[in-house]
Amino acid sequence: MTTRPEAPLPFDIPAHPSNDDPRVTLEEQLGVWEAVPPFPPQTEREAEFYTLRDGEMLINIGPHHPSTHGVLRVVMKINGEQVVDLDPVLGYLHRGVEKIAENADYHQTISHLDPLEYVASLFCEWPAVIAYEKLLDCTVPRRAEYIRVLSGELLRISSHALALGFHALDLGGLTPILYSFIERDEIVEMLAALTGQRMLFNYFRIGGVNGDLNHEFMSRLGDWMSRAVGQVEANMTLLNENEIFVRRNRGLGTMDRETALRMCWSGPNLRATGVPFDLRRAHPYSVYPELDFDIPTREEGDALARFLLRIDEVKQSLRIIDQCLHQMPDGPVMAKLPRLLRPRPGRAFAAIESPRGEYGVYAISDGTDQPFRFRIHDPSFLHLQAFNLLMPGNLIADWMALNASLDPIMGGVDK
Amino acid sequence: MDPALRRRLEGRLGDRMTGPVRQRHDETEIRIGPADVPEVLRALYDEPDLRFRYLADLAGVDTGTAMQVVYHLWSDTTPDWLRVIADGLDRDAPRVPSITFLWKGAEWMEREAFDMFGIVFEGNRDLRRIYMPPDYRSFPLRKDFFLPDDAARSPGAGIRQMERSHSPRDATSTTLVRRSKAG
Amino acid sequence: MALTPERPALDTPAGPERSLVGGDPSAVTTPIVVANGLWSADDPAAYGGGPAGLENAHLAEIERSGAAYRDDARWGALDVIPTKADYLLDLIRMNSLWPLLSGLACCAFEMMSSATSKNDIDRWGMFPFRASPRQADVLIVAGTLTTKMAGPLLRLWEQMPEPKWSVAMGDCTCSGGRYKRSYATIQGIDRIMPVDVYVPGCPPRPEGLIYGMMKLQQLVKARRGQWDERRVGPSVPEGI
Amino acid sequence: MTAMTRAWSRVSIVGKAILIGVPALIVVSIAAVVGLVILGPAALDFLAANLPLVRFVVAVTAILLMTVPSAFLIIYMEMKVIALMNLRIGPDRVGPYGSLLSVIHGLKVLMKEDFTPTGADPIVFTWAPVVVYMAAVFSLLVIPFAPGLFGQDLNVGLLYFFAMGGLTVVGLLMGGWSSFNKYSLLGGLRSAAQVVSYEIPLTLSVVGVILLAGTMSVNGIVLAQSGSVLDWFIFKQPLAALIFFIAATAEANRTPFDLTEADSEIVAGFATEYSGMRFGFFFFAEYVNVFIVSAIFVSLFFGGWTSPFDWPFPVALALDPGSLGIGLLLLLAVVPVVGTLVLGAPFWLARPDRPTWEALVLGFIAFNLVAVAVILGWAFISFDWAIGLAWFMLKTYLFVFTFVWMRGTLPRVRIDQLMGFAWKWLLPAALLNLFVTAAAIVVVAR
Repeated sequence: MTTRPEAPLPFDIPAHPSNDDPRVTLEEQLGVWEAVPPFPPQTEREAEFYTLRDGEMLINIGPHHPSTHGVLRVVMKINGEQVVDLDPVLGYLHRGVEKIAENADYHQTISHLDPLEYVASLFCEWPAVIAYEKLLDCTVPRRAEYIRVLSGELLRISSHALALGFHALDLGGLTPILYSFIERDEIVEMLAALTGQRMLFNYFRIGGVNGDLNHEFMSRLGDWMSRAVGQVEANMTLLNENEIFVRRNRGLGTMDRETALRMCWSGPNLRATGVPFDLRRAHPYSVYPELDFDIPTREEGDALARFLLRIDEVKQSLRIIDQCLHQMPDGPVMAKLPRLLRPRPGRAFAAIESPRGEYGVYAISDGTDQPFRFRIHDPSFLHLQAFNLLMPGNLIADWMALNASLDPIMGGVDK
Repeated sequence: MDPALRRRLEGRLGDRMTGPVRQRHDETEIRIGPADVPEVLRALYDEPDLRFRYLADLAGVDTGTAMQVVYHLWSDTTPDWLRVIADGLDRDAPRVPSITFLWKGAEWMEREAFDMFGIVFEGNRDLRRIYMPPDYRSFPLRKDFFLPDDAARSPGAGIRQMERSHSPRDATSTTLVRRSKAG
Repeated sequence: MALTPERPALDTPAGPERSLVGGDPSAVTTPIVVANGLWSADDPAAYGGGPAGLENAHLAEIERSGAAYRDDARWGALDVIPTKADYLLDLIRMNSLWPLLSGLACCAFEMMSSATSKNDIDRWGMFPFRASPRQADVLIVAGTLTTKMAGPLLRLWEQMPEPKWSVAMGDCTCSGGRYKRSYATIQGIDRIMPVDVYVPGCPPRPEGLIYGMMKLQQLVKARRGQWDERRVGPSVPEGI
Repeated sequence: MTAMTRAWSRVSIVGKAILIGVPALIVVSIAAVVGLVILGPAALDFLAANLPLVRFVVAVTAILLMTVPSAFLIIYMEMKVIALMNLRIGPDRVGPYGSLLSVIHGLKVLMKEDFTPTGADPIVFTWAPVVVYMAAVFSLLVIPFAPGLFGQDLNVGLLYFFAMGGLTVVGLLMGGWSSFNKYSLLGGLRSAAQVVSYEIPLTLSVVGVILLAGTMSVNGIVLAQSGSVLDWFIFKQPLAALIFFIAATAEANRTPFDLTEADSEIVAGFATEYSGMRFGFFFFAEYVNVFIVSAIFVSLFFGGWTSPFDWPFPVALALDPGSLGIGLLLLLAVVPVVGTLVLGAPFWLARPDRPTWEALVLGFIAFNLVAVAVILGWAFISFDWAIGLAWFMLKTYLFVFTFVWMRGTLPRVRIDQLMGFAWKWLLPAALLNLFVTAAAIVVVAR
């Protein structure tokens, strides 16, 4: 029941045993670099995983691999081409953002959040500013809220387009990813016209946004919206009618509703299993109650369902952008706030619906100008641990399809 | 802010709480002892008028004097977030029962809390370091773990420099620890 | 790069064992400044004075000092063979730089974007992003390098066959950038591996990466096959 | 001594080659001249005695030299075509429209460091690329490029071709096994399973063609299709052509069957540990295989070098250069000068500020182009082998383009789908095609 009963806690964790493991030194002399079984194993799960039965071998996918979407490392126990079990190893991109945020000013904290989900940076800033506004009891101008929703939905479209393109790339299709990157480049260019940065826009501020809409952004947006629907449709029909693509994804990694909820899934991956859980409706946080859009769900819960659900979400985001442009009121985009923020001691939690699911921030203020505790909750971190459920029994090539359909961003997983 | 939820919580879990129910904005906060975590969370999960079926977040907190484990739950019966704080863990040997029997997805979040704070979740069958390398010696998010003013000028800049120069043993005395006034 | 320290004394007689640049450690810390031959700024002092100074300043001094020949006068007239052959080979290498498909963090997306339709790095022959380090020429370190990833990255660098080059893309890899204070990152990859070209920016635009790769092309051509021994060490001197 | 070894180690590859090669060349040439003077007549008699041996050696050398530029051409074609499919520009810096970039890639790969990883089996590791490349080159021997233009007209040509195709997998398996890398091992075993199971429908689909042609010599099969377009076997054996095309795609390890080097799954497959020129051999062999597969497909089903239609206006240019006598010399002396001046005039008129020598150089280049075009046209209408070669290359590169097109379009299949498709669909279809063809032959013959 308890883990590592032999080790007194918590201060003397045994040093990494692979240094004095005789097998390791031998293999290093041979020049072999592979998943070395930890010796002795620290937990029951580790001991179970690293004991090989006959016919099985360990293969090490990552941390540098073309289709791991970053620096994810997965140790696979395979029998021939069939994956028996696998053990994801994280932390190759752990940058200590929480600790840095606890040592930074409230305003500086927001800029440190951008590189977490570097595909959808604005969604990392959003929960933080909402939590700080709760701590400060300040109200945001409605125009600022509309601008947040507008830029956020634009970024959601680009993130989903990239996810679909990489899904095709990991299955061996070369072309769709470039078509997705055309969309993504157009969107990030117009957001760069709005925010000043191309990828890590440090745009949201506590109590509003950094700047009002400008002419270049509006002209680029109108130019793009005039042909966005057609382009999205065309890019998607590259894939969702391809027989090879459909046959490789249908029935792969099927997840049911109850298990998905117990695995703390959220976002498109959860909605693809049939649960209509979308924080924009389940726990409204901005002007989303005033907007009219649907929550697409699918019942299959397999990789193909996740793929098709993202296509539906892109169409809904286009609807939301259209409404924002029509309903946006005039007025200021920043609330009146002091330069140096010292909120009252208290705790605040805020969560938003990012392209990958529930992105949350839990902030504790102790009255100083720095957050006392800053906790980041990332959805892909929780999606990744479903590998142990979905993967065994499938082939190695299926892991790439499954990983691409879950669409993790390692910057957010490894904080 | 949902007063009905407050009444329901006090009626159902009044004896377990170690403090009053706090409510602010759209959040409701209760505090319990670490030993009561399984019972309280199972009750919150199963009660037909509570139905907190979705675990939004699991966070460890080091207040400088004690450790806390904070659970955020979501339910379709209330517009509030429910925050359950398991308070008063010993800072030298923090232990709390695991909740992987309710939410299997909490396994990695508990691993993260163990990696960052050294909190031991009894019942988690895979409690390893998840972010830092296995031979890492200290817990970065504790309040007695200090960041260097300029890492470039720190001793032994390069691979794995931080756990050598900034483990709790080498750190300065714990009088410098920021203690939370928020409690 | 603008603040270069005083160059090492080049008039010291070059012994038979002394290689080109790697003689004294101070030479390694001296950045190789490749003048801008692509476009000229209004201020003639900016970017090395525009197309005028196409020659590699640092190596030009070495050639003028007479230490440019690896084996000084042992071959006599036959020196033509290695020198000119390497010059030709460098012209070939310059036009076919296969990057390693190694994205670490945010910059990886701008690296991919530099290979896509809008700004097509395939035009310079840099497109086939090889997945295996055995077949790659350039290691573009795109993204934050953490202490846990440093070992695998060093292994990749050692697995790449010579001649090989490395490009540090992004502030995190140049100097630590916004994670300078972090407990888990390496403040600049030049602490653990040699770097040929630095591309600052957080992240740099794809055009910036392409400009850096064209600078790398100039570097490959300007070195004329005279390669210093690769050493680990900050290329930016202390005090900057 | 150490000084000499150090100096020698400092010379680059080309320097060493020159330092070794030039004296050796001198010695060999002197020896050759002496040998010819002494025993020239005997050697001539020997060569005349066994002409097939001479023909074989010449053919192998010519084909071995021919594969490299064709591989360069196909690589450039793939880079450019896929770039255009991706809405990119593709290589455009090296050479006109980047046409030299593939050559640059090849030379660079030649100059890279080449090493054997620790733990690998050095002998097998070294010979695997050679086996792959030689299998590709030898299987080109039986392909008729034009009437009378083929390496060897074996009466078991098709069997020889399939045997060589089976030899390729041995090389891939050697490379995958000896690399001491799990990705390489998976890639090698994948290629073994894939190629071995696709050999069977590939061979069975051709049996119908063999029955119709009555011979197994590829040249004989092409001759059996000579005539009108309707004699091509694509119209008599459409199902066999389809099966052959699919199976041949798997044979050549091309998308969507490129599981052996699936770079998004197993990093580079069997070639993961290969660097330098050994990787270059694999790289070339892949594209030579594409050319071979297209060539054999054209030869078996699309009439090889036979032209689809008779030349509309039969031109017979009876030009005997010897009849001109001294006029020929005058022609050779005058025509280049006049042509250069005439063709250079427009350049000079276009921009009078252009220096004259530049206009003359441009005119000379233009004249050379015109002369080459004229000579080729003369050969085209005078020699039937030129016509056949032109048609053959046209058809072949049409199918090479098809392979590139598929690579730019299709995703990759899974290994179990691959094997299931081979054994559940292609093999029964091939057998059905064989039975139907045999029955039809019996019925028609009666």
